[in-house]
This record gives sequence, structure tokens and C-alpha cells, in this order.
Amino acid sequence: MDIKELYQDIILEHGKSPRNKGKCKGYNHEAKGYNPLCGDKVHVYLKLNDIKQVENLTFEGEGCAISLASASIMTELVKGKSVIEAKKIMNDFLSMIKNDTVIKSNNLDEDQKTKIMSLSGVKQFPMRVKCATLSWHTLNSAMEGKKDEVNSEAVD
Amino acid sequence: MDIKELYQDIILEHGKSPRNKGKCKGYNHEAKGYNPLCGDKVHVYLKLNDIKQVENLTFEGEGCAISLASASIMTELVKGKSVIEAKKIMNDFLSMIKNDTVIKSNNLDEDQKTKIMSLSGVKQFPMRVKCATLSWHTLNSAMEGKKDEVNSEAVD
Amino acid sequence: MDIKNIKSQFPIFSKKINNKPLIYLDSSNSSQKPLSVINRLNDFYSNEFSNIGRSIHTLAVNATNKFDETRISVKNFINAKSKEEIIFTKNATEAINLVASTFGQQNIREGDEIIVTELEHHSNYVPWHFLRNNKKALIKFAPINDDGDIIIDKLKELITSKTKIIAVTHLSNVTGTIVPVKEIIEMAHKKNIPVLVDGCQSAPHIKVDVTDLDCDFYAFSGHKVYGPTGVGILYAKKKWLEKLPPYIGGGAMISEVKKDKVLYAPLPEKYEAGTMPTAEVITFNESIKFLESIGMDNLMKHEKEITNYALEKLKKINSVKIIGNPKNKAGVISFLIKDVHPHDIATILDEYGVAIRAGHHCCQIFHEKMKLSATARASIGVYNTKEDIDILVQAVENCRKVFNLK
Amino acid sequence: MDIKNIKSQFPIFSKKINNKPLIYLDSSNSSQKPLSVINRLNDFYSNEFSNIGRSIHTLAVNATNKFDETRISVKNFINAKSKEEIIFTKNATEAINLVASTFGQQNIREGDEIIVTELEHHSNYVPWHFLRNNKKALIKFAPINDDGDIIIDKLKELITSKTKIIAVTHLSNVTGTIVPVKEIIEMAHKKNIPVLVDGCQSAPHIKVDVTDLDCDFYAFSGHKVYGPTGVGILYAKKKWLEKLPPYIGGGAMISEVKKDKVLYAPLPEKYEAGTMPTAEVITFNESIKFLESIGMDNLMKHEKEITNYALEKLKKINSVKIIGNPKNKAGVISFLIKDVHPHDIATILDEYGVAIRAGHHCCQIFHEKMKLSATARASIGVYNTKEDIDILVQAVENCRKVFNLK
Ligand SMILES: Cc1ncc(COP(=O)(O)O)c(C=O)c1O
Ligand SMILES: Cc1ncc(COP(=O)(O)O)c(C=O)c1O
Repeated sequence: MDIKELYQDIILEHGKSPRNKGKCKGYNHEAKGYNPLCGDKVHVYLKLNDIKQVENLTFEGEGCAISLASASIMTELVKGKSVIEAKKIMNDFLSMIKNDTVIKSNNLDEDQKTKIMSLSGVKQFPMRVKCATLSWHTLNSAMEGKKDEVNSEAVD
Repeated sequence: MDIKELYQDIILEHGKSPRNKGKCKGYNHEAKGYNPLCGDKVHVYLKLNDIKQVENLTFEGEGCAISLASASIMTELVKGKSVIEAKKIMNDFLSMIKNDTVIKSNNLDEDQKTKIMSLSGVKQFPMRVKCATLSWHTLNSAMEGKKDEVNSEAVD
Repeated sequence: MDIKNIKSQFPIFSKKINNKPLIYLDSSNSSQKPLSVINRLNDFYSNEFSNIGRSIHTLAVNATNKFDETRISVKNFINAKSKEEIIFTKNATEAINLVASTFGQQNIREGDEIIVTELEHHSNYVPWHFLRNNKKALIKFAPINDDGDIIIDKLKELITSKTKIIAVTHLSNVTGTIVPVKEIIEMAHKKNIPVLVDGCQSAPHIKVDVTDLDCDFYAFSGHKVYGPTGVGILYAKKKWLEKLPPYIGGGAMISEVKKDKVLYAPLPEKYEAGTMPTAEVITFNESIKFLESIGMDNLMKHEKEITNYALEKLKKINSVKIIGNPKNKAGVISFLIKDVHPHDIATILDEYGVAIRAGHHCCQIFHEKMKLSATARASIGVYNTKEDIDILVQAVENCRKVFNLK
Repeated sequence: MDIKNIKSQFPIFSKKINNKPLIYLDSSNSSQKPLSVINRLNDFYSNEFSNIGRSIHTLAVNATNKFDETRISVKNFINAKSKEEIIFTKNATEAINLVASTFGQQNIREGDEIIVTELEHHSNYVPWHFLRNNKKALIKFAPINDDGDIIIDKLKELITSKTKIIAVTHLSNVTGTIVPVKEIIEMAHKKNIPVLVDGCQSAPHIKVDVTDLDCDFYAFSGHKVYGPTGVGILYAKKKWLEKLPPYIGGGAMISEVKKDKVLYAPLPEKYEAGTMPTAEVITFNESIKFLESIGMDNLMKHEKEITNYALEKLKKINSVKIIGNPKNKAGVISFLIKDVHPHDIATILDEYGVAIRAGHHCCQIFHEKMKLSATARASIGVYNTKEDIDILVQAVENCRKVFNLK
């Protein structure tokens, strides 16, 4: 197994220059995530509109290339989607990472699919799966309006 | 090794009917001893006269045959002796039990020597050495007027 | 797994004591370890060792996962609802102290009452005594009868509006009494009083279901359940673990540390400070697997058979007196031999290769109540056989001979 | 003993990680175990297992004696005055909590001050934080400079008439700083302030003499000193152990238990409640023997050589930054690689079989001070060689390649 499978160019690029960083204006949902294993932290800001669509989605956080890239790609993919669609994408993503299944969502274009698939190398590195999933679990928590901090130990 | 080497008749007899039990009148020294390993307890009452002679020596206590016999024999042997002689007997006894040496004291008669030697079987039973020595350490403590409870863990 | 031949799985039984085969009847004190447990420990240190939860290299991640697997096994073993309710400590004593200290800090005020019983091990009394000392609380002792059964009605009478917690053993380590803790818990919960169950002796010997019992806290030790020393387990309902303050502070139990504040980690880490008994916890999974391979029902049946056989045989010896006669009794048999002190019994039995315990078994309250200073105790483990009991009985019969008693 | 070939004594080094030989550079986290230690554990469980201090059968007495032998070895290892000053805990974290809790109970009042340093591990801060919370005490942090040295003059200035205790690490687990604790202790004692030394990193790496240091408390962990997990050690001056209240309550730490009072056991049992990590403590004697067979002087010389070699090589890599540059440095090297996050470094190194740690190493105060969120840390043990360092350096150089950085 080659380490470059994990560190694909898309990941490195998103890791270096993550999209949608910061606190978005008018967010009405938020959640914090924490990975006690490595100390990664993420704070997700979500603006849902009246018809339960993701109008805006940003994040703040510190972490490794994998976690930043995953959060960055997530914001790109989910923005504009409905909550239901967002959850589908998330479930697709999680099962890809964990069970090596393919992306089934039919609401991602090819470019988006390439992006999400670039994270699939993580599945070969079990110790890094949590880095990749933390932001997604945190988004989920924000969508569901849970109060507790997401702890990647508890959800994976 | 025969268990009867430990439980010689003299020991069984002293264990069953220990001599000098109780609190002697006019005692002016006392000490308590405790064996945390098995819970044996002994309380020694000592009356020293002006010329540092053991005028009376008794004990209270609960315990196994070995500890009662040892305390009983001790009171018999030490009564009437000077503190210096008593210490000699004690050291003789302790080294007999631990290092298998013979009794050197020249202030014990044959009968007394037989009694003290009856405890020599204990040296084959390391786990019971403390039962045999507790009352002696406690006597020593009483003679030296120490305040602390004798703890057989600490002295052996 | 054939329970009759289980001894062969324990390396120590090939050992001779005083030139006799080892007859180990001190399992209430600590159990012997099967080969699978010893091998796992060996294997972990030889091939997999790493600290857990801190590093992300291969060895560390593997160890972290294995550690978590034991937590899940323990959860299933006692039927807890979630693995976050399982906290690893160093022994049951620490587990009980954890509860007494954190629960006490938050809930015990001057004049409050704590109920324990006359059957309790020192480890389920001294931690409460600390609260009595520090908080000016009161401790009430639920009395036992001569059979060694807790008098439940009297326990009930002790409950007042000031009662803050009840701490009770599930299985006495002196009389083998199986305590009807479920009944006590129901009674207590009616008055909103939480109950801690000392499960040190129940975990190895009877099927335990903390969800069915509905206890608030349940503590036991790995070393009595065919596991390594150095691991204790606290089960606690999540609502308590979330509400109570942390116990030991340090690495791994924090989520954020600043100069002016400290935030604690989520469960279960909140209660697991510093480097855990990593190898021991990981190995403990094998102990649970060992018990599962036997099946708790089979184990109970086997131990019951051996216990009944032992009681029957011992009762036939004239000078022997069995201490306690509880309604529901497990394989713990404390006894006396007329005119032979328990310590002398222990030494004489040891000459026969028979390992028992003599003393107060960390239950001075019980012994004082029964007006005894010490007892001899033979306690049964899954490896004991009727042949072991025959040798015990022979050795017991010889005690009086050694003492020249008829 | 030939220190160059010492790796062969550690079974784990025959293991492959990602098809590469294991290069273990995470010893500050926990050390690997030599065969003699693993074998002793195996042997104890297979042939000698019994609980200690409670039963008087042959196995129990043997185990009790062996346990005591380790206590004496530990006493000699750190040159304590008597074995009663050696208390076994589950880890260093518990040892520090023991002191903070019992010392705090007796000596800390509202407004009192505790001094720690910016170098401390969470385990030597959170226990004091508990006192701050519960007793309304204050914690003052002795500052460090950019080299990672404690500014002793500033520490001195922090001392007031309200300072009740100083807790300081002997050797930093982030920068490798060897702290001049003797100087701090002298300064503190002039004002009658006791000092706790966190010896977790000094015990494995430098010669420790608690009598010469004159520290009041010294805590360390067995698992970092080539010993099993599950054992910690607290050294404390007898006068403190006699004066302070007990910590954990239960079996074995009592001398007499009645319904209305509890008398505690003499030292060291007073602080050793419940079943101890028996097998672990007994086995730990082999760890000390292992270190003695090498000789701490030889060990220090060897580790110094490897450390210097590593520093020299790493410093030559352009994008690498070593964190801290203390006056007196042991084999703990925290570093950064420009534009590569420490967790990514750890993963990439792991692909080369190189185990390091990434994160805050339980020292968030230090990282905050240095304005870092995480660092990568290579820490050296007695088994590391120059060849290990060569592979580390190669792997580090490759990190930027993997990241497409020039
Ligand atoms: C300096 C220092 N102090 C305290 C600790 C805590 O030791 P343990 O986790 O063994 O309790 C460690 C190790 O993690 C350490 O490096
Ligand atoms: C009923 C009971 N409670 C508590 C304990 C304490 O367990 P440990 O010594 O493992 O902490 C024991 C065993 O000694 C016990 O039998």
C-alpha cells in the first residue's frame, strides 16, 4: 500500500487551502467536534433556510491534512443540498470510508464524486478514519441540533 | 519435613494453657503488638523494679498455638531476669528462629532451654516465624518504652 | 469445554506444594489464571505492546482497539447498556472509592446517612467511613442473622429521608451468602436512593445482569475472574457518570487544559486518568472469553455441585463448625475446627498442598458480630473437583490429630 | 551487558510494522519490555500466583516476600532511606493524585498557593486543579523561556507566604529539559515548602537519588521504566506518609475495623488498599535488575550519544524545527516539519515502521505557551541505535516529498 493513496493530490490541495473556512453569516445551526485521540477540533456553522436547504456551510478547525481536506470537501459537496440529500451524501461517505463501498448518491456530479472518492484511501489507514469522519459527524450533529460536543471516540 | 516438628507437644500444651495471661498488678511498662498478615494481637505488661529486673511479665492476646505458646514460654523464661539478660535471651531466640543457631544464653537452665528450643521448628515454616516472634518484639518494645504499636511486618 | 478437565488449562496445577499437588481453595481471595490469559499477556508484550489512546502509530492504534474490545466484552458480560458505562480501575476497591468519593462530594452533607451491611468487605465500608469522617455523615449497618443472611426488613427500617446511598455486597466472601440485591434495589429506588453493589464475589460465580438488577453502581475485580491483577471494573449508570465530578486527574481524562480552566473528556475517559493497566485490560478479554467458553450456567452448576459435596463432607466431621447457613449459598465455606486456631489449620492444610485462607477475610464487622476473631475459609473456583474436596477433608481431619486431640 | 545489542533482548523488535522493522521512538509514552520482564510475568502466573499479604499458605507467603523484594529494589533504585517510603500505585498519575488529595485535605485552605510550571504534564497539573476547584486555592505557573528551560528566578518570585507546595517535573516529556530540581528544592525548603517531583521521565533516563535531591515526594511509572503497565510508584518522606490521611480505603490498609471507628495499617500498607497489582509489582523487580545490569551511567551515555546524533541529523534538514533548546537535554525530541501537520508526519513515519507520537503529549500549557497546537515527538529508549535514527531521518525527509513540497 502506498502512502500516496492516502495523500492524493486533491487532499493535499484542500488540506493546504481549505474552502469555506470561518464563521458564515447568519448561521442558525452549529456544532463542535473533537477527536481525543489526536486532538483535532472542528466547529461547523450551518445556515439552513426555510425549506431545509443548506444555504451556507463553513467550518473552523485545526488539524491534519486529512481532517482539513475532508471538512473542506464536505462543505463544497453539501452546500446547496437539502438536509435529506446531505444525509445521504454523508452516509455514502461514511460507508465508503468504513466498508469500502462505492458512492451511490445520484445528486453529486462527476467532479464532486472525484473529490469525495479522493478520501477513500483513508480506509486503509484505520487510525486516520476518525480524522476524515469527524467533520461529517459534526455536521450531522449540527443538522440535528444536538447540544453535546461530538466525540469521534463515541461515534465511530 | 514433619508438621509435628512445628507442633511439638510443649507448644501444644502452652498453646492450650498459656501461662501468665492477663494484666499483672503494678505493671509499669506495656506494649502492643500486631501481625497484620494473620491478625494476631498481643499486649505485653511488664513490671520492672528499681534494679531493672523483670519482676513480673504477663500478656493478653489472641492467636494461634504458635503465638500463644511463644508468648507463654517467653513470660516464663524472662521473669526474674534483668533487662540485659532478657535482651540476650530474646536475641538468642530470634537468631535461633531465623538463622538456625543454637541457644547461647548461659542464664537459662536445661528445662528452660528445652522450652525455648521447642519453638525452633518454626524456622522451617517461614510464614509462621512472625507468629513466634511477635510477643518478643513487643516485650522489647515494652522494655524500651516505645510508644508505637509493634508491627511484625516492620520488624522482621 | 469439559468442565471436569478444566484444571489442565491452568499451568499452576502442575506445580507441587510441599511435594503434594496444589489444591487451591483460595479463589475468593484471587483466582488462578488459565493458559489463554497468561499467553495473551505474553503475546501482547512480545508482539503488540504500546500505550493506548495517545499515539497514532500502528501499534498504538491496535492496542487502543483491543482495549476497546475488552470494554465491549465487559459490557456484554454484565449486560450493561453501553460501553461508556464501563470504567476500568486498578481493583474493585478503587472502583468503590471512586463512587464514594465523587458521589460523596456531590451528594453527602452533614447528617446524611449511608447504609451498608454487616456482611461487607472492608473495601465496601472504609470508603464510606471516609465520608463519615470528612462530611460528618452517618453509617448504618443492616444487620445479619446467625445464618449470615441480611435481615431485609431491618434494612428497610433503616431507610430514612436522610438515606443517600445503600452499599451492599452481592455475594459474601465469608459465608457465601447470595444477597437478594434486586429486592433491595427495588426497595431503595422506590425512595430514590441509589444502590452500589459490590460484585467482587458475584462476577466470578453467578450470572450478573446489571440492567436486570437495575443497580446504580456495580464494582468488581479482574483478578478474581480468572484475569490478571491490576484491573478493576466499575459499572455505573451513565446518568451518574455524567453528573458526578471526575475522580483522578491527569492525562487522558481531559479534553482541554488551560491555565485557568480544565475541561474533562467524555465518558469513559473522564474516569480513566493516566496510563491505564493497558496490557491487563487487553488480556482481561481472554478471561471473559474463557468464562464464555464454559458458560456461566455450567460454571454455576459445577460449583454448586462441588460446594454441596464439600458441605456434606465437612459437616460429617464432628469437630467442624460451618459459619453461616444462608438461604442461597455459593462456594465460600468458612469453618472452625474445635480447639484448633484457624491459622494453625491453614499451616497444617498447607502441608497437604491445600491452600485456604485463615483470618477475618477483610470482614471484621462480620467476625465481631459472630464473636469470632478468625475463621478458616475454603473457597471454590471453576477448577476445583470432588477429589480436591476429598483431600481437603482428609487434611481437616488430620488437624486434630496433629494437635493430639481425639 | 552490551548496550549495542540490547535490542535483541526485546522480543517486539523481531516484529515488522508495515513490512518494515519496528523503529520504536515512543518510549516517553511507554517503553517496550525486555524478555526477562515478560518471562517473569509468565512465570509468576504459571507457577507462583497468589494474592499477597492475606493468606498464609506457601504460594501466598512466597508472593508476599517477592512483593517486598521489589519494594526494597525500588528503594535502592532511587536511594530512598527506607522501604516504608515506597508506595505502589497504579501509575504515576495516581501517585500524584494521592499526594495532591491527602496533602490538600490537610494543608490547603482558601487562598493558598500551589506552584507548578509551564512544562508540566497534565498529570502534574489537573490534580492540583482539583484543589483549586475544591479548596479555592490558587495555582501559579513558573514560566519557561523559549529554550524550554524553567526561569528559576521567576519561579522564586512566585513564592509567597501562602505557597504551600511546589510540583515540578524532573525531565520534560516534550523538550527533554532536565530541570535543576535540586536547586528548586533547596530554595523551597528554605521557606519550608515541600516539593513534589514528577519523575516519570527521569526515572528511566537519569540516575535518581531522592535522598540527595531531598524532595518530599517523587512519582514515577513502571511502564516507562521497562516494566509492566499497572504499576506506579510514589516515594514520599516518611514524615509525610505518617502525617497525611489515607487515600484509598479498603482491605489491607486497615489495622482494626469496628462499626464506629477504623484504625489504619502502618506504612506502607496504609496507602495500599485492596488487591495490589501483585504480578506487576513482583515483575517490576526484573525491570530494575535489567537497568542495573546495564548500569544507569552506561544507559545515560548511550542515550546521550543517540540523542546528539539525532539532533545533529535532524537539524540539518532544512524544514525541520526542533522545539526547545534546553541547557541540559535528554532523549526527547519534539519537532515540526514546515507545512506538514504532526499527525500526518506520524502516519507517514508509521509507513516506514517508525513509531513516534504526534499531538500535545499531555502538555497543552506548554503548547499554548509556544503557540503550537501539536508537535511530533521522537523519544529515545535504551534500545535505540544510530541506525534507528538514520531511518527516522530518511522518513522525515520523505514527509515533504509525500506532500509535494520541495
Ligand atoms: C512527565 C510525565 N508526567 C506524568 C506522566 C503520567 O504518567 P502515567 O500515565 O504513567 O500515570 C507522564 C507520562 O504520561 C509523563 O511523561
Ligand atoms: C466482597 C469483596 N469486596 C471487595 C473486595 C476487594 O477487592 P480488591 O481487593 O480486588 O479491590 C473483595 C476481595 O478482596 C471482596 O471479596
